[in-house]
Amino acid sequence: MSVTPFKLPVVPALKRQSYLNLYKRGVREDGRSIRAPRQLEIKVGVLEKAEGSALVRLGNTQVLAGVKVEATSPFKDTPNQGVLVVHAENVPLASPMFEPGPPDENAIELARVIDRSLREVRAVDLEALVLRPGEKVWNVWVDVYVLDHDGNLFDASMLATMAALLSTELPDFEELETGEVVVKRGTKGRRLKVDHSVVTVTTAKVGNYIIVDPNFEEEVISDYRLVLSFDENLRIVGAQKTGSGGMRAEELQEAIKVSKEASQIYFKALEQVRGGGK
Amino acid sequence: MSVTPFKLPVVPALKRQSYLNLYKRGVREDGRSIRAPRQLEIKVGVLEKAEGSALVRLGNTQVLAGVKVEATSPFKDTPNQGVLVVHAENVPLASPMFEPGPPDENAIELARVIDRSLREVRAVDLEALVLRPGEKVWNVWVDVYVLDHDGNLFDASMLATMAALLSTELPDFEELETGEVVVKRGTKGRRLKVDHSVVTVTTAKVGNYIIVDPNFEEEVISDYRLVLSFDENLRIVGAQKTGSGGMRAEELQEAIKVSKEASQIYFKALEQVRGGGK
Amino acid sequence: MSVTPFKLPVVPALKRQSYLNLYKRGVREDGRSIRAPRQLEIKVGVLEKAEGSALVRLGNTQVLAGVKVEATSPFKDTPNQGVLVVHAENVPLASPMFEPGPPDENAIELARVIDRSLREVRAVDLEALVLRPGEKVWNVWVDVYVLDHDGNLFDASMLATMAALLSTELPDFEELETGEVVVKRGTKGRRLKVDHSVVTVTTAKVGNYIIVDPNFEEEVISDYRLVLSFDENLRIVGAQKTGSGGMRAEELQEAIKVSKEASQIYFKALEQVRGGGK
Amino acid sequence: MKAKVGIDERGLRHDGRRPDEMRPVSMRVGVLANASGSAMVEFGKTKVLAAVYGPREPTQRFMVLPEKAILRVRYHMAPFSTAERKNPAPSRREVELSKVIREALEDVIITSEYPRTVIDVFVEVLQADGGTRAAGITAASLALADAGLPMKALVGSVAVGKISGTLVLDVDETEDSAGEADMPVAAAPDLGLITLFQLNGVLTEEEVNRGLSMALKAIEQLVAMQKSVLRQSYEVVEE
Amino acid sequence: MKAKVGIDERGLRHDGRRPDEMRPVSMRVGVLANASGSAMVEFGKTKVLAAVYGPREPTQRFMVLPEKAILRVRYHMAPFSTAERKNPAPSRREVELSKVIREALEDVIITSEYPRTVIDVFVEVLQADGGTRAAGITAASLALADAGLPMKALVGSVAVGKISGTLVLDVDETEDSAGEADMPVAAAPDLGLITLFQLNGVLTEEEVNRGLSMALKAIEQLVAMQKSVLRQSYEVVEE
Amino acid sequence: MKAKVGIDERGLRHDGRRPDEMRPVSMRVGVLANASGSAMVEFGKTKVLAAVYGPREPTQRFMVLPEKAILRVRYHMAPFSTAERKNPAPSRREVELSKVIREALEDVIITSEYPRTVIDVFVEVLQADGGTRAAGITAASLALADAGLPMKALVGSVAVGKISGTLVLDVDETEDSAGEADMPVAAAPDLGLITLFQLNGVLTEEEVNRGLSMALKAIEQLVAMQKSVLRQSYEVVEE
Repeated sequence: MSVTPFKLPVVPALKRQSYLNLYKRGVREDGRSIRAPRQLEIKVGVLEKAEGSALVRLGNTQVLAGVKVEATSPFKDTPNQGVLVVHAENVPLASPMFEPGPPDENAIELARVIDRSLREVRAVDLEALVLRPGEKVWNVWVDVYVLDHDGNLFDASMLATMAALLSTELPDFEELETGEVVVKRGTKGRRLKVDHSVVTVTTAKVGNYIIVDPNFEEEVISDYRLVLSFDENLRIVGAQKTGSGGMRAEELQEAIKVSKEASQIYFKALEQVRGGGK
Repeated sequence: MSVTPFKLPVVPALKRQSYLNLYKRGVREDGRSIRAPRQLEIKVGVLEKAEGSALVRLGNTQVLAGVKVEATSPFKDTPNQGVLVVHAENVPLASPMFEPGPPDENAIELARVIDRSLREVRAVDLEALVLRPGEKVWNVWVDVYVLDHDGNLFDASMLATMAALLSTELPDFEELETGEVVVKRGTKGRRLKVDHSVVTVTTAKVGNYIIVDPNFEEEVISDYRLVLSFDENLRIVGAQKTGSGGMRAEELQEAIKVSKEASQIYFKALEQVRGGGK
Repeated sequence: MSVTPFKLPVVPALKRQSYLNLYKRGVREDGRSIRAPRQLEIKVGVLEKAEGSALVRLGNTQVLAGVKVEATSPFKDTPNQGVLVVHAENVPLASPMFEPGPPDENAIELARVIDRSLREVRAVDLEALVLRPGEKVWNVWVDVYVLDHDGNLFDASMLATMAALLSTELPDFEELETGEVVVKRGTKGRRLKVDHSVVTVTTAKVGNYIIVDPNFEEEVISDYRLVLSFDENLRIVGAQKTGSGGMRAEELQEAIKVSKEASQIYFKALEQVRGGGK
Repeated sequence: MKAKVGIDERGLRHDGRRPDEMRPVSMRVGVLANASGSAMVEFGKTKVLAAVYGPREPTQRFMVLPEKAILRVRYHMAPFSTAERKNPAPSRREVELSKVIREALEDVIITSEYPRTVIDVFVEVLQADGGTRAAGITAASLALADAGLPMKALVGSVAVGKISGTLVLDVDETEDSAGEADMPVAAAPDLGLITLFQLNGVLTEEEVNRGLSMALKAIEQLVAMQKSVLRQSYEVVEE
Repeated sequence: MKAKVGIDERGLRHDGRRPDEMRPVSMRVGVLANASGSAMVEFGKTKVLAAVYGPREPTQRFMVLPEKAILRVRYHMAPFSTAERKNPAPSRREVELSKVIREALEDVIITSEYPRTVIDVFVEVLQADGGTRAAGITAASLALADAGLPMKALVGSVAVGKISGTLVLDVDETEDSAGEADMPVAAAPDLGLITLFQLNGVLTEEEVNRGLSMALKAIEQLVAMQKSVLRQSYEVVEE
Repeated sequence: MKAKVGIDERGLRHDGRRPDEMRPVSMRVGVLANASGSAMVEFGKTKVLAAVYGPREPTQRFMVLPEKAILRVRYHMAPFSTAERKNPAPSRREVELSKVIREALEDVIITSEYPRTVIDVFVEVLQADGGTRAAGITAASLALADAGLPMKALVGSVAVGKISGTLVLDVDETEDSAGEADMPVAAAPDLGLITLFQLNGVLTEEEVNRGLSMALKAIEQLVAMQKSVLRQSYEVVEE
């Protein structure tokens, strides 16, 4: 069951008002524009033993994504495709609100929005993940690990996912006579084929303003957030309104424009990863 | 662990007394005899996409049963038999007392009593469910879905189960070279072979009276209920006392006679389903 | 998550002092020395239908261990070895502190300490558990069932495990043409090959004393317990400090000496089982 | 396969509908005796039942808010609702849909009238043929109204899809599995507010805006139908 | 196989028993130190241990009744109790049996003496050879008495089966798996009340009545044995 | 394979270390913004992150002690931390390690200053290359200090192994899987107390004592490093 959040911290009315006063002048508490994301830093290859990894800092939000692959049987209806699975966990060290246990609705929504956005645009070439047609394929696991939650987990997690995938090198493997596949851990065979870059841009509606990349307090005082996914051609490859406030049609139109602009910063950062990775 | 129910509604003493006063005159609040079940309505084929389905209304109690089949491997000790599984859920929309989650002891008891009664008398011909001897058989799932609980879930659920089975048409299937079986959903191959009709009749002991087909309030004020299963030859093919009150031997004898009589109404309704189904 | 125990009974200060006064004189409430375990009784073959079984009483502590075997596929990295699994349950009838449900951290720690001690010294000959090399091996399940908890579950459970293994007779089996293995339950083929005897000796630090085989109250007032595993050559084949009090290096040295001595009583009891078993 | 479910030379869909045409819609309220409110909604073969219980005391005492009622929503599929039997344990999809359906309804209920209570909405998919969340939201909104809960507005919902390059309304399962995009929308037309908005698939900005208009127009009709069904039910009660 | 376990020419069963003969029964009380009350009951190779804790405070505060104690019962099989190792997680069968065992005991305990408390009964099957619920109820009733809880009467239990057309008492596992019917009965003879009644299999009305008589007669003997065991245990305590 | 990871003719290990040499150790504190305290510790490729929350109110009201804070510890491995992806559900190993890590820290925290509260310690293994519990305890102790909680002493931890008959310090995964014994130790040198002690494998009494000395000596250095890292962090804060 989904339950109205009843443990969110209360943001004092005065604080809320000071945020709105700043927005009126087009800026945020940290000086950036209401249309700009926070300081972004992407480090790839932060884990030596994972097939791919990336640590993303977006302001104080930190997300680590790790990629592991394993040889598996393909799905019956897609015998000549590998499998991509995105899993997200809100690790309890990331926020006083997170609790140990299986992923809750927020973590599941996060993983599913990322997963859908990658899937629809075929960001990862699944056909290139076949080890033995119809029998053995790579299963690529992306585990999104939120380490420090200061808002906008969607954008940070999508960037971490993309950067980790871009940094992924598939290990060598050996086929036994029995047909079994033994993965040679620690080896670096070839790069994962990533055909498209996808980013999400999250805007929040606070008061009468649409702001880009909300921090945690801004999320709490927002009416709703809108997560829009784009590919490098700026097609919309996914969308998710999250939060219970209602949205006007014209707000959607404005959010699309604002988000397209902001997406350039994210794409640029991913380009650097792609460039630097080889 | 099984726990004394501690959340049952309280039926006022006055209400209880008014029930007993009516019983003394041989009747119930709704005018029927203490020996008669409530108004019964059975609709089959209410779902187009399930292999079989039936909606049963017994007074205000509503139970929906759906049948799904899938190709599976037989059990090792019965290589030439299909599999019949009955599963019941007390969906939370059916009663303020039901909560979301896996089936509780009442739903499990319900499913198991139905399952045993069908199994013992071989109501469904399991030998007719073999697709490839020793390797592939039909698994027939009956899912009992209680939609509105106003007492006597046993009788309503058993009727829904029987009617859904009687309406079941097995789909066509195709055997691949690999030996796998592909079910052609949406096709109608042949009818499920149902050899026997089974009904349960539930009586409740309230005060000094044995009444047939108790509604929810009557269940709450009863000492115990006795669920007796019969086949069309009126053999007793299952029994379950439920509720913590003690039963006298002579009460059992009376209940058997009363239930045999009442079973005729249920059998007649099933006959109509069988007749109309062909 | 592991949580500070917050439901332990409180032992009155007076009681604690009376324990310490006795220790000063080298004795315990029941007259035994601070270095001696309680009265020990081991009965094997207490269950006719299990492949092996033993009931151990250590003072008021009672532990029952049962051995069941089943034919299974070996692990990929050990194709020519059987499998030994130790599982422990703190059955709720054993203590007011135990609750129904899956094993908690204490039961898991108990099983894992026993399992590690057996594994490291190869107490059970796993190579002798192969039915068909690379394909079918015996899986030997030891289920440790704590029936009455008056302290020192480690020593009692390890003794019950060893005695049950020593009493285990593997059933005959039949290989079908399909390659499947059918176990002939109730038959007695040959004895399980147990190459080494392993015991644990648990000491507790109470006040300034190191005492052997604490009862439940002594456990509650202890700073920590130290579980040391020995094989018959008195090599140390496992160790686990349990409880949150700190231990001094010289206490460890003393505990090793004390435990080696006390282990002789346990080994003698196991020798009798081994002797009587044939 | 895509050809089959696309748009034919007459501009019609695989089941004969025009692109902007919904499947036959059926709505009934008060279908369950125990629930505070209930409704059954069908979009073609998709059949969804919704029931409301409450406002009532929470089962867990800490699950309350001092200033308003808490809303709990469960979207659940019956095991027999799908082609292959669905395991009754909640899937990740059901968890996500429960969340977005809750958010689609939350702000139209005047929960401030019932502090420290819980309102439960149970959505059961009895037959799934595409559009189950849309039918579910439409049914839940009806059930809330049937329960007599004070609401700012009614909410209707429908999905817009894209098939062979054409935007189409109310995709069924066949179209959904062959389509290029699926964009479910819920809205309260009387407030001018979109309460659910998702997109699974690839669309241009122009298509998003055009699809949204299609959806909002259809939702207006759905809400009109909701009102008419509720009016009839009140009349029956008053008689 | 059925022939083997049927009734032979002398009218005896596969293990030499007459149709109305129970397996050797053993009962012991006070077998556990921690429990408020405990008992071990054996019907042939079937061995069941029962323990009672309470009346005590509930672990969850809301799980109480203002006018009486709540009874909680767990029937559980040890993993080594069965031919193939049993997974220790509770099966659907164990859930159902916990319920019917609770109901078989609930009304003989005078729970009104302990409002707002919980009485826990744990039934552990150590070896299963048919009749585990019957032995379990018999053990649980003894353990409740051993705990000194006020009871209206003792409860005994036994199952009647039908093998090759003959009604037989106290079926073991071999007979159960080959038989045509299994009818477990629990009763409090001193009250003249049947507290558990189930039938798995096919019987005529006459057979049900005759089987019930067989069971009740045997239960009278079981309860006599319970009383004697409890009397001895009290005497030991008093010495 | 054992030959490869043993001790070579120069007396060095497979990665060139001397038997009593640790891998490069890195410690950082205050690495997370939300947590009350946090630390990242690396032993070679082993990377562990620890965070502390609290003292705070317990989520379940009954989970308190009237005279001191309760400590809750979770040791957890990230799915990508191991060679084969680890299922994120807690394994039996993680349950045991959470317990021994809690016990290794419990008595150095002055919990009596915060009665009726809970202190949470979350240990996340980001990369596992042997010695994760040791690095985890070292990180948790740092995080507790970083949170400003009153502590009697700092705790450091390291494992001693036995490879080809030689005792070696701080075994990595390669050595662990080929070794004869693994003996993790945690201690608070300032108190002269060992707070965690485990042995998996076979050792003589003499080896246990010698190994313990090796571990305690290394732990003294780890604690010195902890103090220096904390001092620097305080200075940064004070500036």
